[in-house]
Amino acid sequence: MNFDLSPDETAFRSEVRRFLDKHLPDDASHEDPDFLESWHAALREKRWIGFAWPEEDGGAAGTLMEQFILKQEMATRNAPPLGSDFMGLTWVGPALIAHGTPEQKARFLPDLLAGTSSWCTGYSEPDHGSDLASLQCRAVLEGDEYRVTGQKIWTTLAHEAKWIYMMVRTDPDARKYRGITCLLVPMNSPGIEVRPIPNLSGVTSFNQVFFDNVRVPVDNRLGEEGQGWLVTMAALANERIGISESTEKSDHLDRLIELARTAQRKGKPASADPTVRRRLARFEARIEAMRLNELRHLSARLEGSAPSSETSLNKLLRGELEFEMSELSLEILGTAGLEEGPWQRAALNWHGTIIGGGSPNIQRNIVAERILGLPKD
Amino acid sequence: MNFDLSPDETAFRSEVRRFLDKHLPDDASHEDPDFLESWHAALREKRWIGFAWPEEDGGAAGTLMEQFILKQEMATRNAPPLGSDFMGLTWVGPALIAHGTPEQKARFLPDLLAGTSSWCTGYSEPDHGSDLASLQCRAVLEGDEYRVTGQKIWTTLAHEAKWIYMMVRTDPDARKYRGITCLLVPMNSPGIEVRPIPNLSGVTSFNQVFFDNVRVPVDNRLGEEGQGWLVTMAALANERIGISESTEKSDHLDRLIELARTAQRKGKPASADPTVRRRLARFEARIEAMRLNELRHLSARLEGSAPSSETSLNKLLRGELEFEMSELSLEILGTAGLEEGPWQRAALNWHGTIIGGGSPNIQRNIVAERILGLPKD
Amino acid sequence: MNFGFTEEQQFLRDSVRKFLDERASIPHVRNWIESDPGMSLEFWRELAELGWLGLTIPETHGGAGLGWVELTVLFEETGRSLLPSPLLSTTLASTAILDHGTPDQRSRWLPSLADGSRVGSIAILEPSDHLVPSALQARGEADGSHWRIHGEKSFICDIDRADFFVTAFRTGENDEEISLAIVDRGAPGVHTEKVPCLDSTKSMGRLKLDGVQIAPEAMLGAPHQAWPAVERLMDQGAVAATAEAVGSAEAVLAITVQYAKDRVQFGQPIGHFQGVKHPLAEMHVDIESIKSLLYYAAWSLEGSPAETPRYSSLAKLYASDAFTRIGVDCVQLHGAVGYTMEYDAQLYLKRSKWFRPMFGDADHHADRLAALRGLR
Amino acid sequence: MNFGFTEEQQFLRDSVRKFLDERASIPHVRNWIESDPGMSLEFWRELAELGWLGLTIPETHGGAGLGWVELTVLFEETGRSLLPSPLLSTTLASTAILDHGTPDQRSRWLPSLADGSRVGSIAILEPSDHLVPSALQARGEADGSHWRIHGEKSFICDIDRADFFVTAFRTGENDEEISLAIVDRGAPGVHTEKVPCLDSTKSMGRLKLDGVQIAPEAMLGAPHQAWPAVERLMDQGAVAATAEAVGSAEAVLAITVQYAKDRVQFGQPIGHFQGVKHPLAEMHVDIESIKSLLYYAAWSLEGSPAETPRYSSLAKLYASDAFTRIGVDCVQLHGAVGYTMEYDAQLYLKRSKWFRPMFGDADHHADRLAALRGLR
Repeated sequence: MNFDLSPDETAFRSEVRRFLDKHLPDDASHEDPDFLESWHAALREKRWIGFAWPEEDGGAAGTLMEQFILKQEMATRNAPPLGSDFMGLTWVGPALIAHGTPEQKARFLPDLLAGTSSWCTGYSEPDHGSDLASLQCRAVLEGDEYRVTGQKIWTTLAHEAKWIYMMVRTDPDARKYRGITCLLVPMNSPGIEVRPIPNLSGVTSFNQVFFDNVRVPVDNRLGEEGQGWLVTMAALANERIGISESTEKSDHLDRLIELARTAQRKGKPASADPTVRRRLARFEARIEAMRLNELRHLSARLEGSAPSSETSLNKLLRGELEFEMSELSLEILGTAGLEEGPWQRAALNWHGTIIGGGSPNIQRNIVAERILGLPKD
Repeated sequence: MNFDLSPDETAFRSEVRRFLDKHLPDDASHEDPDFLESWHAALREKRWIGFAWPEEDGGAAGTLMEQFILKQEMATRNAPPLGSDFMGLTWVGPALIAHGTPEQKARFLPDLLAGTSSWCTGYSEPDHGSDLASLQCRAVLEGDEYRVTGQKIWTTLAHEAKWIYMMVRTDPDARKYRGITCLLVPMNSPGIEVRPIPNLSGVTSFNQVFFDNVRVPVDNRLGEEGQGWLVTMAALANERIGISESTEKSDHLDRLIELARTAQRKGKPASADPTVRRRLARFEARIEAMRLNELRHLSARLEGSAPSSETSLNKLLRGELEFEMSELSLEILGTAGLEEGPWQRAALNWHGTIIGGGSPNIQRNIVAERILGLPKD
Repeated sequence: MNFGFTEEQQFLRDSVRKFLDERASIPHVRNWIESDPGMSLEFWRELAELGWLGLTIPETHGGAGLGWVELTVLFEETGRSLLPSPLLSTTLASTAILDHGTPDQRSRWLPSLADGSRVGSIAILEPSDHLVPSALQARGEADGSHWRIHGEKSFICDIDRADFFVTAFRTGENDEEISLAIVDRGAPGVHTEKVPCLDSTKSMGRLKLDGVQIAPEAMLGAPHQAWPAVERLMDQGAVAATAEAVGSAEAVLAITVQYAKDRVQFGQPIGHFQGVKHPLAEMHVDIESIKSLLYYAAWSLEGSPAETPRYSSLAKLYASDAFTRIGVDCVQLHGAVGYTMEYDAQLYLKRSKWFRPMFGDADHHADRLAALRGLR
Repeated sequence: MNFGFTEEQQFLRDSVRKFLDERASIPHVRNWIESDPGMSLEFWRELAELGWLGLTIPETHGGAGLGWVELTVLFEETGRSLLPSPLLSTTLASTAILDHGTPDQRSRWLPSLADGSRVGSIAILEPSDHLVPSALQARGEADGSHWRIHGEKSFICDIDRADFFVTAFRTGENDEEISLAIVDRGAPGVHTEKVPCLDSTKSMGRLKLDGVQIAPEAMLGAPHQAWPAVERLMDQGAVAATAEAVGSAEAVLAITVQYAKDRVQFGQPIGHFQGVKHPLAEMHVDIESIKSLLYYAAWSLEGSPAETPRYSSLAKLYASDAFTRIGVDCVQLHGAVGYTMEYDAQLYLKRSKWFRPMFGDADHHADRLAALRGLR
């Protein structure tokens, strides 16, 4: 057990810090297009947009530990993401690298790295939210085209994306995960209709996507027919370093502490109330546990262990923290907490972030069944 | 809605108060045999030991509302129970009154009222804790005797009782509740063995009882063969007024508040900490809710509604209160809370009181399935 | 002694429910809150005709002459429908005039409140949000037989709908020298501002008072001595809001129970899983417990006023904690759809956020209960 | 950077575990705690021979010269077995001498602690149970080059087993003028009293000091300046106790998981029901999270001492809350048998009660963390 960085790691951290000093001004705005353009240009030059990708695919072949150091330094400095096409870089790129033909790589990877692509991913379907094995969106091969008919739901950013990476059923008779195939489909294909799903605050990031006899050239199939599940699992296994969640909660805690210090509650600063202080301390314990859980998981991965269900731990911790921290912010605000404002919006909108990774009950099942070996539902 | 007592009810309350003034000295000890003898003698004269029983069976035919008033006044004055044989008066008496032959009533009821009986009840069996329908303790009729063979567990006070009221299976082929029969068996019958089950503090109130070919005269059968379930349900339906639990928790809260006032915690009285005060206030809210839930339930019963699963509500509230209140007492005591003492013993021993009425998960199932109509497990 | 509702009360509940189910179902409510003024004025006039606006106003003043138990029934049902209306505000205003007004004031104000031609609200809290006398900084200066009020009032319900505000202000140097008066919306120096509220079925705002002149006949009760009246008004508000919360909580529980029965996942209705059914069972336990406390608190307002502070605090404390949890859990138990605008659970979640701080949050009432026990 | 255990550390864990499984299984532990002196003296000698008593004592003084990460491994495993022994006490005593003693003091005390011929403990807290300098009222009066201590010390682990006590006492008028000394059990004026403890696998008691004379060579560190040493000792105690708690919590979770797999009710193993499996999953989440905090805190003791106060508090805070809940839930999930003497879950429940207040309870550490953030 040793939390000091090795000389190589220290050198890499210095390189990252120099990069950030140079390309990330203190006053940089994540909404400023000029800044973002120069930020992405600098990253491209470093080949850091596909940081973990092989060099022949345009990446920097960064190790897990380097990824961790890069992400941590970026988080500390509140840097914008490495690229603009989050879904494409996270899901589509790794799947292409593992299973794409040379032609497919040449066709799609450069756009991903250039930041000119915008992908969404189609996994969930109505009535089969968390149960991918039973997906029903159908694709039938006719000549050199698939005809896709069916629906996808909870498709993040589908209303803005140019392409969708989607799982379809090509063999309705095959059991469970067999018979699923992966297709890459332009969102402007005839027969695709996108219906936004506004969330409870009226904001749209989710969509329902309808496919009516959509033609997809067989060249757009990623991997073999019936291997869609394997292709996607390969992308999953190419694990990202999950530092963002604990850093995000840690920032959230800093802001909450600042609120407690400054907001008056019952005639005193909220932080004068030991109930408030102790709740903040308990948040700190769980957030720091999340960060160190991630580190332990990373260490195990560096030692060669397979990705495990331990990531469910932090998802559960995060869910409870989202709820409890947003409640405390509203309690501190008191009656003013029911007027509109940023804390109030956050207190409504966290629900979506929890659902994203599967409901807390699904996470509890994963821990109970896969880790503790308890009987399945 | 009206919480004032009617003139009749007020008159009865005055009668109870006069009785308590006369027969319950302020310094009465529940352990003093002389006091208990005079207390029971006075109750017998009033016919209040079998307060709700019909007059022809030696009772006072008290109404539900009178029972409530009596129990409430007794609880307020911390009176000892109405009789010494709790199990006999609660379970066996009502079952005898509903289903006993004249000979059985004459044989057993006078002893119950005289306080010379001591009964235990045999329902649970190993491996069938909460699932009475599947009980297996077997009774076979041979001539005018049953031969009983099997086991009972969690039999409260079996190591002190003279008689056991027990459910046995007389027809192994009948489904579920049919085929169960009720027997009244002397505990000194040959073939009965009692094995105490010490609890985690080393105290014995539960037992395991083994029956090996125990002979029970057919005259000791209560109700017809195969009607054991009905007999016991009749006793259950003769509902008691459940005032004791909220009164007990209310006393517990008073003592806890006194502890918070007097015990020093981190250099100040524990009650100086708003965290402690607010936890106490939340206990008060739930305890008062329990009391009023009982009253609402009583009101509904007085209006003629059937006994309902609503009693599970207070069992759940009680379980959480037992845990949280005992935890607060130990937290207030601080490190001294790990030395032996009454608060410490209470903090270990409450577990048994929860299990008694079925585990919290069973209670939640009852509420979810019977009241909300959700699917069964 | 009887903890049940009378046949008349049950009839009131049934007829309110039937009317709201027909005329103010959730689709109606969604239409109203998406358009200006966020409610239906036509529906409001119908409520007046049905007599709901004057439920506790004496018959001599055009009301029904009933009590707080009946009001509780009414608010449970309007809460169940999330009805957007100034019913709670105008009821508290009429209660203040009924409890503390002179016969002349009652005759002047109550009939117009009962028939809906006027709407009232209350203006107690200030930006500090603290419910103690010292936190009321709006100040009345004596001006002959009149008072002139300078100050700011916050968190006022139905700011845009009320014709007048029962307003608390300081008239002396000592903390508890508080007075109550009726401030006309149109009086010189009165400035109202609507503030967007997280729960669109409720309307909120603030009031600026710039030397507003108060005539002697607008003063409610004796000057300087209104703090107990303010406390009682907040208790009445806590009872009314808790009644609404009980109805809302029951409604969202019913929606979620139905969803748990209908929604199939992994080959089972999700209500089969204890991870779903047990939280729903706990919600039922909490709602029934809040009802017990609420009904006693409502009865005490007329039947045993000395007990009202304790029981209104017990009810509001329990409900503030529980409804918050119920709102969140019901959205969560719906899975992803719970988070969408389309499903109704989120409307109740927003109401639970509105409810929690109103008329004192959980900590306020917990501290008050501890103080009643002599702990401080 | 590496958050994993080395092969040597893993080997240490495996060998400790194997030895304890064979020689100190729960039936052994039950036998020991039911007889006098509540532990096995023979087993204790074996521990000494295995080198566990001097794990962090330098090799020059007869120890193994390892660090706090190895100690954490050892305590996790003794905690898993609920091993009744003064290992924690004597380790803290040797740590105090190692960290603050002179070369002479080290040479004099450490070898006998490493070989088990002497047992030490620490005596910091007093009846007020408050872990701040002002709460230490035991007072040392200067007596030539000696000190004389008058006072009372409470909540001392292994009072009946220790040959000496590392004792904190006041030597000046200012709050932080605290000194540390080694008080011999047999010295004139020392009175020990054993106090029955709710957890029979632990031994507790108090100490009365009636003018006990302290020679200069018994003083640890410079007089008046020992408060930081006391704080560090309590942090070391918190880390060691949390390591024990992690082992105990894992053990009772494993017992309960097994019970949930074996016990059939209504035709299913009870572990099939989410009402059982979800609490067990939450326990796993908490235990793993405590481990993460604990390992970092243990590493920090030598690797980054400035971070130790924060991380020992984070670990103890989380563990105090979670182990309390785990102890209770595991007994409850067993149903009625969990409540009996016969089943083992209750032994861990009692340990969880012991653990919670030791070396600062949850509120103490939460307040300290808030203070580290500048909140007070």
